[in-house]
Formats: sequence, C-alpha cells, structure tokens
Amino acid sequence: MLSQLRKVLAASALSFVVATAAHAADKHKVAFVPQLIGIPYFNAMEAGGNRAAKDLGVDFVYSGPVDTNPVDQLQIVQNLIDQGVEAVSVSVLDASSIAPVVESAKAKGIKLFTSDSDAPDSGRAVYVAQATDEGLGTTIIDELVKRVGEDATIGIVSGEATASNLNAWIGFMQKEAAAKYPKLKLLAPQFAGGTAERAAQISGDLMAANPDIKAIIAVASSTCPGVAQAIETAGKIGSVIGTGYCSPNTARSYLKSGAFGFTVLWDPEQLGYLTVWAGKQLIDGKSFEAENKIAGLDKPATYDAAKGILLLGPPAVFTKDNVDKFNF
Amino acid sequence: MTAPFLVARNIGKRFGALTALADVDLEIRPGEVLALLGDNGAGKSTFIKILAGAHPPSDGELLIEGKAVAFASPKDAAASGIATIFQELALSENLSIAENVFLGRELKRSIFGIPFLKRAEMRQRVDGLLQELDAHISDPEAPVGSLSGGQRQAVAICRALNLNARLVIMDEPTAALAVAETRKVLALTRRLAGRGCAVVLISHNISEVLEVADRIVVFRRGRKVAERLAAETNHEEVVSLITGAHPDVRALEKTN
Amino acid sequence: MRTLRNLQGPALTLALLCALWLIVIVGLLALKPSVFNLGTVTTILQFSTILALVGLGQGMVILAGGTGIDLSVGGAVSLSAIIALLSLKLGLPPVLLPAVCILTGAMLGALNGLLVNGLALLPFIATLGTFFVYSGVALAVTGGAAQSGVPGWLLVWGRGVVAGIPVPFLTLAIPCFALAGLALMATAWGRWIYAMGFNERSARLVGIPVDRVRFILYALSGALAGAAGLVSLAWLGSGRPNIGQNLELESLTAAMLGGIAITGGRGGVGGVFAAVLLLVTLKTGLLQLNINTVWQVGIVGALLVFVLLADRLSQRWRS
Amino acid sequence: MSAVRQSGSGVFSMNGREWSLLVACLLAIAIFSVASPHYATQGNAVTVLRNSIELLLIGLGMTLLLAMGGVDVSIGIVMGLAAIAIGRILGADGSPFVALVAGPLVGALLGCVTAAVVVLGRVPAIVGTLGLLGVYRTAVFALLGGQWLSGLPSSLNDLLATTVLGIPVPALVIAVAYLIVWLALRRTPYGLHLLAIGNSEEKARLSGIPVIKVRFLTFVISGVLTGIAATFYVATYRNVETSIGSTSALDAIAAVILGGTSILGGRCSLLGTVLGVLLLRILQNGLLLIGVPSLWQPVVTGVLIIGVLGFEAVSNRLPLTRFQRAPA
Repeated sequence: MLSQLRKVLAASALSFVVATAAHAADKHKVAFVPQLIGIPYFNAMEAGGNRAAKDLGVDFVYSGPVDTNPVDQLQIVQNLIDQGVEAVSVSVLDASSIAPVVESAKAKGIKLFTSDSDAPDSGRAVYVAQATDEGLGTTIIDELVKRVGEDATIGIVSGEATASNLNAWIGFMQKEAAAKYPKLKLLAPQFAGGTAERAAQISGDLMAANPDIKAIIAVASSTCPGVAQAIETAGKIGSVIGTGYCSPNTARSYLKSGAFGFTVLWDPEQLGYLTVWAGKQLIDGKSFEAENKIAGLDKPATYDAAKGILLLGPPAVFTKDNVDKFNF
Repeated sequence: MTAPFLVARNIGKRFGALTALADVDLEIRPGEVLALLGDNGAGKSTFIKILAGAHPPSDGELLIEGKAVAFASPKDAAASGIATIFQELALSENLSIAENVFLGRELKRSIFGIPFLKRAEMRQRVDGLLQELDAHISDPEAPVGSLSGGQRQAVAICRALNLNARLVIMDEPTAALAVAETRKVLALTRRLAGRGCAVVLISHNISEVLEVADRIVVFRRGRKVAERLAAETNHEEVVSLITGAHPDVRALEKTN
Repeated sequence: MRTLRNLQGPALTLALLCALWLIVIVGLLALKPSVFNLGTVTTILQFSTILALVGLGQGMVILAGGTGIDLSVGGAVSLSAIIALLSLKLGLPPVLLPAVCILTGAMLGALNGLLVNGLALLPFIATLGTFFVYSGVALAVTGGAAQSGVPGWLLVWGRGVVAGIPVPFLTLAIPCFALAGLALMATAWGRWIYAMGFNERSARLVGIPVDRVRFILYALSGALAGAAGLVSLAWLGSGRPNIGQNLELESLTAAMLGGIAITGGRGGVGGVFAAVLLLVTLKTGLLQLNINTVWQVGIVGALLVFVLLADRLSQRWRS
Repeated sequence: MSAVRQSGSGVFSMNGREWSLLVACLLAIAIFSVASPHYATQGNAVTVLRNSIELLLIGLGMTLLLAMGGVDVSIGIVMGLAAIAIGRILGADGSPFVALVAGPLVGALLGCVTAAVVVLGRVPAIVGTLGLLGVYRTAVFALLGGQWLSGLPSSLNDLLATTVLGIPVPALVIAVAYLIVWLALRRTPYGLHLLAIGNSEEKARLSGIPVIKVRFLTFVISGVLTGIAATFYVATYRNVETSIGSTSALDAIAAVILGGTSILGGRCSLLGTVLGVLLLRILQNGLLLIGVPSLWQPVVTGVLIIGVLGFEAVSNRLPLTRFQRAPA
C-alpha cells in the first residue's frame, strides 16, 4: 500500500512540476473556457488561442468541463479568477447562470468576456462572435431552401436541450422560416444529448415519421456523424439532405458520400485567435475599433459597440467541392 | 471392530491469544454415527471446521486411513472423502435438486473442448439416490427453494453421497425442523451410516443424539472431556458431562 | 504503518482522507503558494455546498442498508428547482419559494420511499426508474430552457459570504451535517439506522420500525436534494433543468469515499463531509495548477478504487 | 408467477415476464401502426432493429453480470475504448479483418482489468466499476486527445452490412452470440456456477465452485460482447466521439431489469433482455413517430421500469427475505 501511495505521490508531483513549469513565465494571462473539452471544434479554438498567445506574447490557459455541466464550468471560471488570470473568456453553456462569476470577476478587476456563446445581459466586457446567432440561423435556412425548395419539411437534431447558444440558433432558424418561407415546414427540434448513437436513432425515427422530409439539420457538432449515418443507413442519400454546423474534418466523408449537402461553420481556429487577441486588448485597456485589422487573421474583425460584439465575419459554407481546402 | 477412517491426534487451534481447541484425540469409524456434544463455545464447530478443511489446525495432525493429511481448503477435504452439511445448508435455492446435488462436480461431456452438462444422466443418478434414501421427493427438477427443511436436508445428504463421501459431517441437521421432518432426517442419518459412511453429527438435542448415535463425544472449553457409547449412557449423565458437573470432568479439569 | 494497521473501517477511511487532503494541500502549498487565501476557501466551500447536501442524503440512505441507494438525487435536485420556479409563475408568493423547493424534494424522495416500501421494489431499481423520470420531466417540461424569476432577496442569501464562508454553506450545509451527525450518534433513531443497516432481520425482530425509518430517510434524501436545488437557484439566479446532472454518481462517490459501506451499517456522515471537501479541494487544486480537467475524472475514480482496496487490505490484515 | 425454472427449458420456451414483454411489444407495434401511417414500414422496422444492435450485445453481458450478483456501470466507456482501437486501425487504413479482432480483444482486456479490481480486489461491483468509470473516461479523453476519429473508411461496414444466406450479418452475429451465451448459461457447468454465485457467493464457495474464476470469466465475457458492440458502432457510425457510450450502461441495466433478470442475482432471462431492449427501442421510435418530443424518452424508460416491476411486485407480493441480501 505504501508503494502505491508513493507512486501516486510521485505521479502527482510530476504533473505539478510539468504544469507549473509551463506557466512559470511572468506574462499576461488570457484564458478560454469552452463548453466542454474533447471535441474537435473547441480543440481548434485552443490551437488558435495558442497561436495568438505566441504572436502576442501572452500566456494562454485552456480549461473546460468534461461534461456540458454549467456548475463544472462555473467552477473552472471561478478558479481562473482566483488564480488572477487577467482576462477570462467563456463559451457560455447557460447564459442565465454565469452571474455569480461575473460579480466575482468585477470585484477582482478581472476582464470577463464571452466567446463563441454569449450571455448578453450578464455585464460581460465583450462578446467575441464567430458570426451573429441570427446570421447562423438564417444562413443555414437560406442555403437549405436553395437546395430543397421553399416547400419542404425539415427536421432539426440538436445536442443538449440546455445549451443556450444552440437554442438561440434554432430560434433564428424558426424566425427566418416563418418570415421568409411560409410554406417551409420546420419540425420541432429533437435533442440527442451529444452522442452519435442517439443522434442517429432520432434521425432515423424522424425520417420514418416524416416520409416527406427533405433535410435534417445537425445543430450541435456532436450530432453531425449521427445524422449523416442515419441518412446513409436509411438509403436516403439524394432524397434527404443532411446539413449542420459541422467542421470540415467531421463532415468530409459525409459531404463526399452525398449524405450531407453542405455544412456551415466558421474557422474556430481563427475564432480562438480572435478571442486571445481580444483578451490582450482588454488587459491593455485598449478599446476596439469599428474594424480591427489583426495580423494573424485572414479578415478584419468588426466591432458593434452598441451590442458589444466583436465579429469574426460571416460563416463559411462547406461543400464537397471546397471541403478539402480546410483542415479543422 | 473396523479400522478407523479418520484419526485426529492432539488437535489444537488458536485464534491469536484465544485457544479455541486443545489436545483433541478422536477416532471415527466407517458405518458409525458419532455425535459431538457440548455447550456453545465448547469447540465443536471449530473442530468440524478443521475436519472440513475450513481452518487449518494450529497443532496436531489428522490421519485418514492411517495417512497424515493437511487440508488447505474445503476442496482438499472433499477430495479425501469428507463432506460437510452445514447448518445454513449450502444449497442454491434457485437451482434444481439435480443441479444442487452435482453443483461443482457436474457430469459433463466435452464437445469441441467445451464441457456440456449431461443433464439426463445427472437426473437419473439423483432419482436413484433419492429413492435409495426414501426421501419422498417426486421431481428432481424442482427448485430447492420450493422444498421443505427436511427435504433440503435430504438433498444435502444426496449431495454428500454423490461426492462419494466416506465421512459426512452434519451440523445441527434438525435445528429448524418440525417433528415429523426431524424423524425423517434421523432415519436418513441411520441409512447413511448403513451404507458404510462415517457420520459426525453435531446436535444440542440429547435425546435425539441418544437415539441415533453409536458413540458420543463431549466437548467442554475447547477440550474433549468424555467419550461414551450411546448404549451405555443416559440423558442425565450426558447433561452432567456437558455442564461439567460430572465427577470425571471435574477431575480432568482439576488436573489441567 | 503499525498504527495504520490498527485502524479499520470508518476510522481508516477518515485517516486516509485526511492524509490525502494534507497531500493535496501540501502539494499545492509547495507548487503554488499564492493559492492560499480566503478566496480559495470561499470557492471550495461554495462548490461543496450542493454536493455536500446531496451526499448527506445519499449517505444516510445507504447507511440504513436494505441495499439502499438513491440514484434519483440528481433528478430530484433539478426537478424540485424547476417545479418551485414554475409554481412561482403560477402565482405562488415568492416568500414560499424555499419551502416549496424543499417540500417538492421531500415529496420526490417520499415517492422513492413508497416504491421501496410499498411496492417492495429494490432501491436500485426504484430509484433508477425515478432517476429517468425526474431528470427527464425537468428537461421535458421546460424544453431545456433555464427558468428565470428567482427573487432578489434569495440571491442575497445565495451569494452572500460571511468571514470567507458562503452563507448557504454556513446556514444550510453545516447545520444539516451537524444535525445528522448528532442524530446518528446520540438518538435512538441514529442507533436504529445503524442497527437496520447492519442486520435488518434482527432489527425487525427487536421491533425497530424499519419500514418507517427507511421511508423517512428516502424523504429526507429528497428534501436535502430539494435544499440543494434551492441553493442552486439562490446562487445561479436561475433554475436549470439539468443542474443535478451527474450528482447521482458524484454523491455516491462521496459517500463511498467517505467510508460508508455499500451494504449499510458502517460509516458516518463525518466521512462524507470530509470526502466532499477532499473532492472539491482536489478539483480546485488541479484547476489552480491548470491540469487538464480530464485527469480529475480519472483521479477521483482511481481514488475511489484505491480507498476501497485499502479498506479491503486492512480487513485482510486484521483477519 | 411461480418460481422460475432455470433448467429443462428449451431455447424458445418462455416464462411469464417474457410473455408479457412480447405482448407489450406487439401491442405497442399495433397501437403505433394505427396511430401513425408511417410506422409499419419495412424501413422503420430496419431502423428499430439497427438501433438495437449495440444495446442487445451489451445487454447480454449485463444479464450475466446481474445474474451473478454483479454489475458494471463502466461498460459503455469500455465500448468507447474498444471503438477507439478499432477506429485507429481503420483510420490507419488497416485491414478490416484486423479491426474485427481488435474490438473483442480490447473488450476482453478491459474485462480483465475490471475483474482484477472487482473480483480479485474484492470490491463491491457497483462501487468498483464506478471508480473505473472515471478512470476509463479519462483514458478515452487521453487517447483521443480531444480529437474525434471521424470520416473513417467504410471497409468495416462493407464487411458487416452484407448478408449471408440472405440473413443480415448483424442479425446473424446477435443470434450466434445469443445462442452461445444461452448454451453457456443453461447447458454448461459455468452457467450453473454463475447462478449459484448469484444466489449466494458464500454457499457457492462452500459447494466447491471456483467462485473467483467464474466471476472473473463473466467480466471478460461481458467485455468481449461489448467489444463486438463497439465493432458495430464503428462500422455504422464511422466515427468515435468523446462522449461515446456515456448512456449505454444505464440503458442496458434498464433493459435487463425489464427483462426479468434479478438485480440481486441468481435469476436471469436472456430472452427477457432481448425483449426488454426491443420494447425500449420500439417505444422510443414509436413515440417520436406519433409526435412525442425526444426529451420525454427517458421519462418513458423510467415509467416503464417502475410500472412493469411495480405491477409484478403488487401482483405477487414477494417475500421480505429479499431485503436481507446485500447488493452486488
């Protein structure tokens, strides 16, 4: 038992040393807290954050919950605040519940801002947005209508029912459909909770329930493989188009097989870069211009002072023709 | 007189500072029913656990048919022909009678290296055993959970016989039984001895013991204090031996 | 080693927990002294409150034996918070919110007790069923949307800090543990719980009202889940339909780590309290050192296995 | 219901619970067929069966574990780890035949690890596997490094989505797995020993049964079946995400309990497990088809468990002795 204990001790000591060595330098620190770790999307943001940290001479801390659990996320943010990380950005799981850490950050003079998923009324410093929620919702509907026509039935498969950013996108899809395409029949969203298995099950059931279904939208990136697989297994390639907010790497084989017609996403790597850049600006006390040219980004980022949104740019549409040009 | 099946010499057992058993000498012969008597904590249970291989003795040795043996586990004891029927019968209520009788030593045939059960044969054997014991159980496929206490004892005895046991240890077989059931179990015990088995019986019921046993051994405070032929003793003497009021016991305890 | 060898069961677990806790603290102290300030203590206690309350209920249910377990606690936390806020919307006076929250939890717990006692369902099965039902209903009736409408005065309580200690921890978690500890140690009820946990048959024979005690414990576990739901409302300022996610497993971990035997009758609430603090301190420590959160899950799991094996080994030494 | 006959029954003989589950399945199918015109189609039947494959395989293993008085709450993540191995082989363009072996092999290895802790370490199964659940989850994250394995080649699917003598391969595999497990359980000493251990480990030990060996073997068998499930998972979804298998263990336990296997051990029904899985899937599919949102699905599962077992408890008041036994 003692030897076991010794091993545990040695292992933990080792990891402590590694961890501290990495952050020993006395630089400004910017942190990003994703909704959950271990998915390609946020990994790409991390990569972008790291690139920006190198370019801008800051330390970048990336830490997030293992499940989409808001309390775990809060705990991580709170600990970053306690550590004295000067700027903390959060991809908010639930807009309504980050109020406690906003208060606590204010009390310590720490810049808390949101990135990727917003909490509009929380008093955050800025929202670094990949695209507006509205833009995301409308783009996917507009692109779909181009392919399936205005007179179609469309299903929606999302991830966690509690993710506020996903729900906002769905909200804008419904608004767009109601306003522009009155004949479009948007089915009520179904929630798969993040596993491909459930997403496939639900998509299969949706297609069976609605034989006239023309398209299925995978709202959470974790549901993309499931939706695509269901379309392939059901033998509905060509009659049902899959789409969603999926990264090119996840969707590549489905785009090529025809299960997916197109996907909509921004480059999360660039979003990560912009997030760290914004954090550095906040620490330095600099304000954002209406248009910010940033060395590490392809396009300038626009700033909406009224809403406090720093925008990466319009989302990109990936199809089987252009998907091989991207690797994220 | 036949040669003893099992001889225990100077058996002692200590648990830490506690001496549970000391200097026990005993012989058990085929075809006889030997009863162990004694108050709670007298050492009977410890002794049979040593016989059954559940505890190794701290001192002394066990001889089976003249050869010294050392049991590391109940399996070793079983391999030497010793079967124990515990007070809490080690039967699986969810399995059938036949399955219980053969549990752990199933008859099997190997098909592609996989051992398959020979169900029909096991059933036949159990049918035969049950008839031989006159156990009044009609359906060997019935789950043991549906049997009465006496019937369960019969199944346990069947199991012991089926293991080719030469010595069967019965720990309070009648403790929780109704009168009629008790009679049946006692009859079973005699039939067991009649087949040439040695039987060691633990019981608190003296009149029952006097009725069924050939020989009686009394334990007291971890020692064997007396040995009598059942035919040559009576209820009162046995009681005085157990309680220590008997002059022989007093004398023995004084010398120690 | 020799003294460790003489420890057993709860005492050993408690000693182990304290040792592990010390290791975490000393490790942190050596590697990152800046962590040690009142703010960290506040953070740790803040994030301990909900788990502590739920873990207490879980621990008591397991302690009472009869294969007791409450897998529905997480769902009960979510559902009681949601029902309380929804009833506010239906015109309930806000003053009653705390009472409704705890009462709802108690009723959800009582339903578990009813299934276990009345229908004689095994606790694992009954609470697995209600786990699906409670957490599912909380999500389904809200469609997953967070519920607003927590009155302002509740936030003052939920977010307040006195001398570095969060007010909910001070006014709810500590009194609950103190009361439970006192009840287990000093009252007949406490002895009954241990007795029925240790050997239910004999507890019944000596006339302990086993079914009633068990029913009340399930209701209590529910009420504590309701209280945890209340804390979440008062702290976050909104009702989240999945706030109790994973709490069933976390509370089980805390109870097991705290030395409560899964078969009942052995252990105490002090161990649960220590285990909760250890778990949260460990998490905090790893976060402060910026160690990837994926390791937390594994470390907590390994810790659980380690403590169980240590308990087994100590029993083998003694025999 | 009378005491369940464990023996003497043929592969297709059924007990009361199994009959009621079958009737429930048929009744549900009948009701859904009337309620939704799209229900009774071949496509939908295939969808339901397809979605049951993994749960059926994991459920068979879980049946053995519960019958033995054990349980494994980490089994879903074991499937995830096996899927990672399979995915890595496919991703490196390895032979699909190698991938076929990898799943059961990794499953068996992890079964050994679980058994080492639970059986050799003498830790209660429910707590031991709870601890391992954490360890395995970390392993999944560490192995994937936050990236999913996505867009895997379809070579494995090409192998498994075919038919042999007109029977689809998945159906064949499940039939064979069922038959093997059934034979082992009802026709070999192993099965008797397993049930005896489930009834009482102490008595089984006294009867001279190699308790440790049997328990160890059962965890390994469950691991192998889970590894096969992982093979089907990867073949169909061609994707391994970090959340893989997170709900499988509880779903499997729910289905097995519904099927009439006692959680205290000693009594089990393989056919019941199969019908339990099918009933769950039929209800999930059918309810979605008639327009009940997917968020209600867990509620249905819960009500089903309480309803079926509660009804049975009321209809034959079981003796109180069942309380005196400790769980797994």
